[in-house]
Amino acid sequence: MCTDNPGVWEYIANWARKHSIWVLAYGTGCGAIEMPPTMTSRYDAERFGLRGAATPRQADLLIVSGYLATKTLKRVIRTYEQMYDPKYVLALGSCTINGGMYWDSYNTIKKLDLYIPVDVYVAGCMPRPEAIIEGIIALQKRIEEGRAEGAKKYRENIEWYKKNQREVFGDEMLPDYTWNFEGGI
Amino acid sequence: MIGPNNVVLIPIIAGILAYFLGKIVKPAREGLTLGSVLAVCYLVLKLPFGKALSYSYNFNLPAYFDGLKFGTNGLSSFFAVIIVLSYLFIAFTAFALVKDKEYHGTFYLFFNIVAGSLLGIVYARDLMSFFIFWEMMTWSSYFLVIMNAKNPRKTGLTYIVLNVAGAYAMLSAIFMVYAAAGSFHFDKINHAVALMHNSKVLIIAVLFGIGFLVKMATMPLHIWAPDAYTESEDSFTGFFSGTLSKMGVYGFLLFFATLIGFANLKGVSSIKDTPTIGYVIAWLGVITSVFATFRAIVQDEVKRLLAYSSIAQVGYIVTAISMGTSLGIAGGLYHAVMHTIIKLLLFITVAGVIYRTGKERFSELGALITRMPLSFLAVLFGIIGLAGMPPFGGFASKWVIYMSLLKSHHYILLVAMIVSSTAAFLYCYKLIYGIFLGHPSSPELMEVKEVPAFLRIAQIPLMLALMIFGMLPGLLVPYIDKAVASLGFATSFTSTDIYTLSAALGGFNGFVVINVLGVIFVIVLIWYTLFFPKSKKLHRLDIYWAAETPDEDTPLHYGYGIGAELHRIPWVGASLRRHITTLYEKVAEQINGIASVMKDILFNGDGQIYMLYAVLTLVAIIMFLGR
Amino acid sequence: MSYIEELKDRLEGMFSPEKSYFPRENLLSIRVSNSNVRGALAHLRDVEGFKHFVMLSCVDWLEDGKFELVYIVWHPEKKVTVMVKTLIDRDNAEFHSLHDMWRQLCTYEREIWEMYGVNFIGHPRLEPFILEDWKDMPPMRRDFDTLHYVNEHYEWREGREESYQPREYIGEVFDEWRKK
Amino acid sequence: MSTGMRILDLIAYPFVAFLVGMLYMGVARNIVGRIHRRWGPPVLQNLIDVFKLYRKREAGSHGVMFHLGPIIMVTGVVTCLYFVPMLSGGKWLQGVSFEGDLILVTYLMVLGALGMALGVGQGGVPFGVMGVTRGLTRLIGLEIPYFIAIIVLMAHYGTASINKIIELQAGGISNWAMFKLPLAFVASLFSFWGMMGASPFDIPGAPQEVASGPASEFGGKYLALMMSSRGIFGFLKLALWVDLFMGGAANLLILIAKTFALFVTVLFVTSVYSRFKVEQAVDFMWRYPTLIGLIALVIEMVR
Repeated sequence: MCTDNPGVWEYIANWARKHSIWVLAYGTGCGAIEMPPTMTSRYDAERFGLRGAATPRQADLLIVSGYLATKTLKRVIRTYEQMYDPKYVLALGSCTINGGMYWDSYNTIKKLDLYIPVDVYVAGCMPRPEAIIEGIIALQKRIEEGRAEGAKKYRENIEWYKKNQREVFGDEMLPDYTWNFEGGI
Repeated sequence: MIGPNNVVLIPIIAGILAYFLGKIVKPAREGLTLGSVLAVCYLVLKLPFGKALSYSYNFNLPAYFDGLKFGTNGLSSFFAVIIVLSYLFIAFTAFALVKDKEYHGTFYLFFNIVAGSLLGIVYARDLMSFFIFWEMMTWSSYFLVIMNAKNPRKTGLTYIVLNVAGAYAMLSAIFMVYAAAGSFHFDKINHAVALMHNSKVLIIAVLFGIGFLVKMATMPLHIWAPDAYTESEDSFTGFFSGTLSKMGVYGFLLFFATLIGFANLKGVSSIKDTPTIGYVIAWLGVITSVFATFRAIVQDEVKRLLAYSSIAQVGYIVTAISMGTSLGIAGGLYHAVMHTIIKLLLFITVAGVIYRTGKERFSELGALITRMPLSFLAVLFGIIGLAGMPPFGGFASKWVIYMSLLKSHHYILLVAMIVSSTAAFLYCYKLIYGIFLGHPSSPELMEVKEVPAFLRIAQIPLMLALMIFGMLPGLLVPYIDKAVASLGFATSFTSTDIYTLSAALGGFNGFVVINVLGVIFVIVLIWYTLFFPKSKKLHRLDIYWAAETPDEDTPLHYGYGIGAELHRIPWVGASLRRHITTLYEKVAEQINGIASVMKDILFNGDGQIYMLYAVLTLVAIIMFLGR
Repeated sequence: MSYIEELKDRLEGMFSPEKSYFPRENLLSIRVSNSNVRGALAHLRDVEGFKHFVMLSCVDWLEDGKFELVYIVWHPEKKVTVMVKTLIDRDNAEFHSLHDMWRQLCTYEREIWEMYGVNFIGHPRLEPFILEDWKDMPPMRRDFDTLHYVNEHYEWREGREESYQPREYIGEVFDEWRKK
Repeated sequence: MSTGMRILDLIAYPFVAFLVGMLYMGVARNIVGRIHRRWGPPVLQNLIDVFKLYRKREAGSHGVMFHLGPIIMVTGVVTCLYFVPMLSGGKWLQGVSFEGDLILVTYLMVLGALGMALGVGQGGVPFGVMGVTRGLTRLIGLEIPYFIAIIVLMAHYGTASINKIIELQAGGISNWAMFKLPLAFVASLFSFWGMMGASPFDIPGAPQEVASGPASEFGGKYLALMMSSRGIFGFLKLALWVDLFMGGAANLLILIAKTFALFVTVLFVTSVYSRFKVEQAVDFMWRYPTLIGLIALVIEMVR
């Protein structure tokens, strides 16, 4: 099971990833309340293989639900960096797209994809569970086609992302041990 | 030929010499100790195992006293081997840890004397020398306890009071036996006891029992043990908990199995083909192990946890041997060996850790695995044995004890024993986590070095021994059989080769177990290492912390938290809140009150009343002499 | 004459409020001088029995150069709310802390200090509470230009340029409300 | 049977357990979904999850013990599996069960958990250690009814070897221990319920309280190994109970039928409960199941 060979293994792996997405629902804003109906009996997202993950280490999909203050953005970035490749991000609500109703708020970021790579945006204020499931299906399509490579993108353009993060955080940056590693076991 | 009588003298003389020569040249103490250790090891291991020999000092004595008799048989050789080997390992530990303490000289003096007196106890063949060496052990270990104690007055007092009380209970029993048998010699006693009246047998048994239960720290006579084990000199504690407590086992077996004889005790009264007193003592042992286990879990001091755990483990031995069945005694002996090995290993390692870090609480230690990997491995082996888990030796001994209880139909006892042996996992995990895993409680823990070389010399053979006894559980069987035979029991193991251990209801093959484990482990490890991407080396603080960023002084070590749930479990919490010493204190208060009242009545300073006492005493004496 | 009107008379007699009216029924708003705030609140709590402290809020009257601190207390039995207001100076704004009367005032005052820069004298811990490493002026002051701050700190997404000014829409409503 | 077939048999042993166990877990998720009036995931869902986890491109390690923890876990579980005969009578799928006995199996069941606990300890997440502590505390409660039950079994059949116990139950349903010793079976069923980690005894890995407890810092390949060993362990326990109380199984179909029956009964009971606190769990286990077990024990003693 060597991982650095594309082809049939990778194809099967993408199929498996598509059908088993473990969700880390990061309840930053009003979108957090849309998660329970999405997962439970009414809209049963588990039939697509979705499942709640307890910690970033186990999660594949980070759902950023709603506006991000600079304070919560820090947590989101640390969480995202603690997840393991392959990892996807699904951003809910117009707040994560362009600030939404917090368009001129002094501590709410306007574009999430400046700070972490986002796979799927779900517009709306707030998107209903149907919309979230729609977004998840779109994500599944991307995974199947092998285009959901956010982790690779983040690794390659790390300087650019760190520059944008530094513009927001100033000199209170996160410690760097979550993203640059040396050695291994 | 050099017999036991001389072997006993070697460490004692070596100790006394060491004390005085050491005043001139300090290393002489280590040198003499090493010499006596090696000599004793050579001589004891050279003695034929399990062959009954006897020697005696026949200097001219009054007629009623027929010499100090020494000798050996299966049981004596069994325990003598335990003693000399732990003497060896503890001596090595002491070389490393005691060298720059101010009580250097006295330590080696009393340490050697203790070793000698232990040998004297197991080789004694008459009650007089047995008692002499017993007292010697008690007193010299007393000095080793108070030598380094934080609270020497309380610790030493409880220790000495309880042990001396036990010893004098023994002494009175000895005189009762002498009055009946007319001799101190072991061979003459058995017949005399057989002829005795039941009540007298019972009294003797109870008195002897008290003496040995104190040494085995069985409830309710255990209160000296936690303090004494915790506060005695670190390098000696292993000997204390591993070997001195086994003297209680030896004495118990000697007196109850050969001198008094379980047959005679059954004659008094018996439950389910077990002597009633044995049954009661068995329950005492189980209760001890259960409560000591629960108490061990909630401790914060490392050595105190180990102290309570050894009380619990010796509780198993008490239960097993007091059944009076062949398999039970075999299990007790097996567990005695295993417990000695495990406790030596753990106490030596912990002594090294305390010596290196200077901290002795779980809440102050942590994350030492990167600094002292060998000690981590030692403690890992130790706890696998302590929890009685395959594939190591601890499992075999526990297995024999379970089988003995199943065979003699003491199911409720077995269930109670399961409670404590299941709860033991908790303190085992607390021991290894609190010291070696998790996060360092203070930054300077990350600079400590591995334990000294002498300790490593002691650790490695002990770990190997645990592994070998786990792989070849049948290895000890012939020796145990010899020891049991010398107590007049038939062998009870049905296994023939050294790979398997099988008795009453079943059996298992330790060799297969450890091989299956090893093979699967290696296969999985290879598969895992070759066919998967290397994992990233994560930073210590790169953990899931609810998306927060912990910094260096965030309290992340959970060392003391383990076992906090126990206080909330209704029955266990209640047992943890109460302590038996409070009961003793209440009793003492009452006695104080009564005594003061009596004093006011009797000694009221009136001369005539005193005269009356004198006259009454005189009359009483005359009446008794008159008969 | 209902309880709340008696209360209004009593308070006017005792604390001589500059302004007192009923914004709605069962809600009494009095504005007292700085020195009378503690007295008024203590009277309401201990004598009248307004046990429950609802909240402390702050209004920025930029045009008058004043901050208005609003202490809201509630009477659990009578179901009556009283707003005790006081005006403090806007530049070097400071007021004495009342955290000894209701312990939850610690949090409220800390927040007001962080958001408006009102310095509460005698407060145990005035330290950053909601904002992390905030360096600009207190953001809830009305002269803090959020749009300017956003323009220089954040990047707009294309398509958001023709954003309207909310002031134009709520403007006249705002003005006539201020006249009241 | 030839040596080659024997080796093949031994190699196949854990994989059979893995596949069946994983399928059972998938079925369990689906059934729970139906109970919630949902569709629920497909039956193969857990196998897909494990495969996905094995194919994660990254994993992080906190040190050697962290790396070895899951390996020791799967080692202990598979070793334990080898001492539990899946099939009885024939030659196939018996592992090395004739080399060990019931007490050995009982202790081997804990070995994997211990290795896991060491890994968690070096992971350094307090949540993980809390989970381990909860698990070990819960164990104090669970083991008592279980041990009472097996003591009753060993006392009744006069042997500790699992194979002999199966043989002695041969000959018709009426000889099964679950009908001969019903009280012991009920008592053991309670601790089986707890050992399956089903609610209300899913205390150690509570996601809402301690962030999935021991597993909290493990991801990627480590989590995959943990999930596999969990599947094997689940089937191990089912097979053990079938051996001890339901007369073993002659061939694979009977085995699957019996284990599935046991599994579904426990599942239906558990899928409607909420979670105990750990002290409540221990207290519960020490009250009613222990009482039932002791009654069975006393009956056995007076018999």
